[in-house]
Amino acid sequence: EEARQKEAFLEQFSGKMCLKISDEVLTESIRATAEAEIRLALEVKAACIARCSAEECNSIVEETMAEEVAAMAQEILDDELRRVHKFLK
Amino acid sequence: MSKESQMRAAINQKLIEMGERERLKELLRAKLIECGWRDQLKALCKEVIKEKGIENVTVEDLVAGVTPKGRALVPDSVKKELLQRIRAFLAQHST
Amino acid sequence: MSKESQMRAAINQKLIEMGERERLKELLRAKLIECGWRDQLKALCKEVIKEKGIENVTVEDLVAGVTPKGRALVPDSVKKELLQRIRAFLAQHST
Repeated sequence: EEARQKEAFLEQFSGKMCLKISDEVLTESIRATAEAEIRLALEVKAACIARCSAEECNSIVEETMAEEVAAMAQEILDDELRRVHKFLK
Repeated sequence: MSKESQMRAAINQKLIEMGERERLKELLRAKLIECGWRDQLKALCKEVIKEKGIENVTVEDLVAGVTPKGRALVPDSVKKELLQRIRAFLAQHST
Repeated sequence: MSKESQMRAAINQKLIEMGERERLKELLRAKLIECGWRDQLKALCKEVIKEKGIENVTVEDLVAGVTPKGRALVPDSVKKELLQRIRAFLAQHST
């Protein structure tokens, strides 16, 4: 009878211990995974913003430079032509 | 203190002292990676983050959002193996 | 449209809507004068005209001829300052 009781106790104890250990490990693992995934998502977003900012910066430089060069070329050519015409007159 | 409580306390102490409790946790962690549970959990987290947007989700939200599914995804075979290891330890050390 | 393209479009729209893109272009124009880029470019244009002859050069030729050098002559410090302004703007206005 005592052996049977002990066996039943060990059976129950094992089950409870299994649940307890599982619970601890799962709680830790889920939190660690959630934290890591949030960190990763934030890093991905930051990298994406950095790339987009660099692209936007290049685009602003290109656009401004193109406008400046076009205006400057027109202005200089006009000046030069005016100068030539003046000279020819 | 009843005999059962005494036994429980003694086994608990033995599990800790012999480092078996930590080994069991390590075993479970390894099995969760091996069976793909961890990857499934990562995928679940990514889904929730994508759905809510990273700026609208805290660690607490994410933990709460994935815990029920995460727990349900642990394969029975893994739980069974852990239980067997505990039983084997107790059989060996419960005298 | 990829997520990155969407973000790029959103950033662009925010910069335009809030007038920041125009302010950044103004800042850049001022910096290009300040650092001597404009004078260098003018000299380059005059060189090209002199080399090819005024009768053989169009605005398009001139633009095509000086643009690569013009691009190379924009100082890194100016681009860096612009990028910092964009980042600061986005940090201030990100949701």
